[in-house]
Amino acid sequence: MGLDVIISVIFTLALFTFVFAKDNPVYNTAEHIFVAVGAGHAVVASYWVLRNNAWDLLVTKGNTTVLLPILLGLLLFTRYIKSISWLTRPSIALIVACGAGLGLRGSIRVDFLDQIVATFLPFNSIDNIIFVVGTVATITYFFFTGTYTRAFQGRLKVLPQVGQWFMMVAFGASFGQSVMGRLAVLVGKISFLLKDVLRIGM
Amino acid sequence: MFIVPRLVTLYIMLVVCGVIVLQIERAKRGAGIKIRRIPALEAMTEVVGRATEMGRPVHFTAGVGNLTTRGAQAMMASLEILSYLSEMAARYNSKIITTVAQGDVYAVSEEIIKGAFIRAGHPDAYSPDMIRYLSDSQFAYAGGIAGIITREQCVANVMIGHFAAEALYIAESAHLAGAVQIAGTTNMYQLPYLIAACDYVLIGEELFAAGAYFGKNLVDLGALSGQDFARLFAVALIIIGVALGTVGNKWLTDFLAFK
Amino acid sequence: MRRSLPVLIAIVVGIGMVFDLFLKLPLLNNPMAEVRNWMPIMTSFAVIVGCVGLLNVHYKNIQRKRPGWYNSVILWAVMLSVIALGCTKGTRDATYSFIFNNVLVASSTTLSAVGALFLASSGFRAFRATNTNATILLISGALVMLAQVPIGEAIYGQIPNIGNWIMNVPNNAGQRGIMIASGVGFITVCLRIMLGYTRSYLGGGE
Amino acid sequence: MNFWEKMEKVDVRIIFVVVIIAIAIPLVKPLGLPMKVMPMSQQVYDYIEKMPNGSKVFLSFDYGTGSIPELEPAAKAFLTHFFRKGFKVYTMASTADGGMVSQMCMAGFEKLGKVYDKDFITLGYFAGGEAGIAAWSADAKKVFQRDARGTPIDQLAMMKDIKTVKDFTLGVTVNSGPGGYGTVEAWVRQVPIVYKTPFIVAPGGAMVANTIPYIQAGQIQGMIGGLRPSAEYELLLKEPGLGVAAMDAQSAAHSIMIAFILLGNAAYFALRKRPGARQ
Repeated sequence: MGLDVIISVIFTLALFTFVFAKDNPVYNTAEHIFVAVGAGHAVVASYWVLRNNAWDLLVTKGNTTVLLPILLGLLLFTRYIKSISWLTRPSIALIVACGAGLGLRGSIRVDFLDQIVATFLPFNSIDNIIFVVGTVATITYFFFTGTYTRAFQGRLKVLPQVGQWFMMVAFGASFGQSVMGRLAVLVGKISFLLKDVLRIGM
Repeated sequence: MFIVPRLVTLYIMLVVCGVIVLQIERAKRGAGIKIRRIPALEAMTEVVGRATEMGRPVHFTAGVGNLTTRGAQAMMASLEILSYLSEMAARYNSKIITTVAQGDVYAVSEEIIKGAFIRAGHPDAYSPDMIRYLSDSQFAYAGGIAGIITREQCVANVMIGHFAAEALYIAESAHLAGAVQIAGTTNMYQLPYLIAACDYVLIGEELFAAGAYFGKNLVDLGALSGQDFARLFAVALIIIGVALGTVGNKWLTDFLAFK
Repeated sequence: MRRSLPVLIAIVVGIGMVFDLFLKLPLLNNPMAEVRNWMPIMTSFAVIVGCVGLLNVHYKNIQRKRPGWYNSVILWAVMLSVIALGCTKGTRDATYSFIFNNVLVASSTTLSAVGALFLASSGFRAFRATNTNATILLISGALVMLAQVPIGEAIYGQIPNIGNWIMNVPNNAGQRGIMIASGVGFITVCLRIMLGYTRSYLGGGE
Repeated sequence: MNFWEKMEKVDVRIIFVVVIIAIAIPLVKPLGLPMKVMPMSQQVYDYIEKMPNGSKVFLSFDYGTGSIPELEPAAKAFLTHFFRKGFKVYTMASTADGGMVSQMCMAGFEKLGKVYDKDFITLGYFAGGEAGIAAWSADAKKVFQRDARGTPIDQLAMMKDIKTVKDFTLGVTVNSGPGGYGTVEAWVRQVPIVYKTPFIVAPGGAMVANTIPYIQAGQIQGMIGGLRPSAEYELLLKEPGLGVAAMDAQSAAHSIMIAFILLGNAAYFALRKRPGARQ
């Protein structure tokens, strides 16, 4: 058994102790190391992005257009200095606004228009009818204001109710699908402990 | 100048955004928009009342998100709910425990709860012990909450905000402790678990309605009403499109799908 | 100034980015492409800022000798060594890959596996058909689960087709309804940022 | 205390041990249950099979280390198919972890004789999430000044005629939904909609249900969602691998899961009728 397997096993078992005893020292230490490596890797990956996409361009190619994003990025560090922490705001505003703009322009087609058009199914099969009714009913669940809302609370009460059922089927489906993903990790771990470590069932 | 295949998208965008902005502006001028009842939010009042009766605390947590990147929108909406919940708790003289997983959320929660107790006229009832920072790592955080809910015999567990895989563990622990659970998240992957294990759940968008529901946040209220019009527009389009499709007419499909 | 300049930036960049998609106008397209190219740089700084925050929290733990402070010392030592190694030798270095594979991969998969165990215990202790909604959810979930595994087919040959139908018809309808409804919500969130209605992301104070 | 009351109070650790044993048994003694290939996997397989040899495809590793057991089978199945068809493969990652995972995964194919910069390149991690995707789609060389091995991008033969994402015949994301990074939604919003590049998604199981509307709306070409479809894909490739191997253990684990839900509910209904029970 190589050093790699030994270290993997140590971390696997140390973190597994959590299910049998919450808040035990072995788990706590292993978890801190895990967090440290994860965060450290995030810093390293970011460092190389900055080095390749900013520093190299600036120093070796003399490309000065990267100066502005570098400056704005550095300003983010002022959040740790109370008196000038407001200097982070232009940078945050830029990041948030860029994300909002990109999100809005894509979403209008992806989540709204295309989805509406894809629901234009002729009423010629039971599946199509279920589909259209389900989609419309689900949307009506998310009405919050206005006089038509009062209708959905009164005479048309059945619509949001049906919508809720469709959502429950959807959440159930999502749950049923996710179980395999979650169990996959457990299966992988047990398989690792059995086959790579204990060498059973090879 | 205009990219022709994208024009239809542009028109639809202008309609949707236009109606939202219009409603926000109308609400700001006091258009008296009414909001429907939301059971999970209604239950919150009930829960606080019960906490007073039984002399046991309510637990609140906003999850593992932070205020900048991870689930920031949900976290901000959640902290708004915390503000109303703690004000209610202060009014009814019941105990509230808030647990947090992130440094920035801790700082803001402290301000919010302090402010709520002052607004309710009980600044002396506030104690820093009401806010507890547990850990920024998800399972350690969840383990901490499980301990608190069991030890302090919380009458209710309100978990609204951004949750990941730890959501289930918290919900299960609270369920075993017999707490009434009100949950809510915009993270659709965690919603199934919360619905299966909790008594009341705010589904996705309902979370953002809270600000308008409890408070006098007129921009929120207007935005909510604008969104309703946009959704009504979607429903209308679907009904027209389906009707036309059923009789074999495809012009609306062709018009909207033009790209 | 401290608040209005950031809001102005948000308005200009947000609206500019939206119309960048619809207009062929170099005067707009070029600066917007430039702003997009800044994002990898700026968000990389943001990641580092976040990690500095983590170090900061643990520094305070050590300074005040809070319970478990020695773990914070370990965290500092490990994190700084990983950073030093990765930044000097690169991520293709043998030692670096070794740490990544045998500490990070082993630990994160273990924590996910722990999550799976909690899932199993919740299945027994918390997933109760207490009301109509939970009942529908559990039935749909159980059928889809059975459809996922070969044993479902072994029990009843039609199970995969039933699962497939649930996924493609009622689930699809529900998901699409949620998608349209929450898509409008998402659009509103973006719009409020772009038009300066939402400023909370800038933090409190003046 | 009757049977159900005892069940309700059972120590959670007993449940954990039961689950672990249930998974371990089929791993040691596989049952070899047969498995049907579902239409969705067949559709993706056929789509790729019909693409011309030598097509340029990109595959993005958008998952963290915690999702390796679930998503690696899908990534490997795709790559096997791509190489079999003689495609030129460009890999990258929107998460910091994914950058490493992609290199580890490609190292395996390099051992099988695939040549760097002829059959594939690893571009590595790109920062910026959705904005990074948008920037990369518009100008591929701006976001990656160097590949993951430190070679300047202009010196790579495979990058010569790549300008925008339109130069690819197909894009794939293997995706665990990393919040703030390149989620499925972000990819769909920025690539297939804007550039009309065909796109296939391999999401984690939790996201499969949410991704289905995109397929029916024709926004993406298909999906290999989670472990079961990955196993089906391996069967289609006639190369049973990681996915197929775990299926028996999954059968056992799912049966146990459903049994627990049924037992739990039986206990709930049995005890609900008693006075003083919590409703």
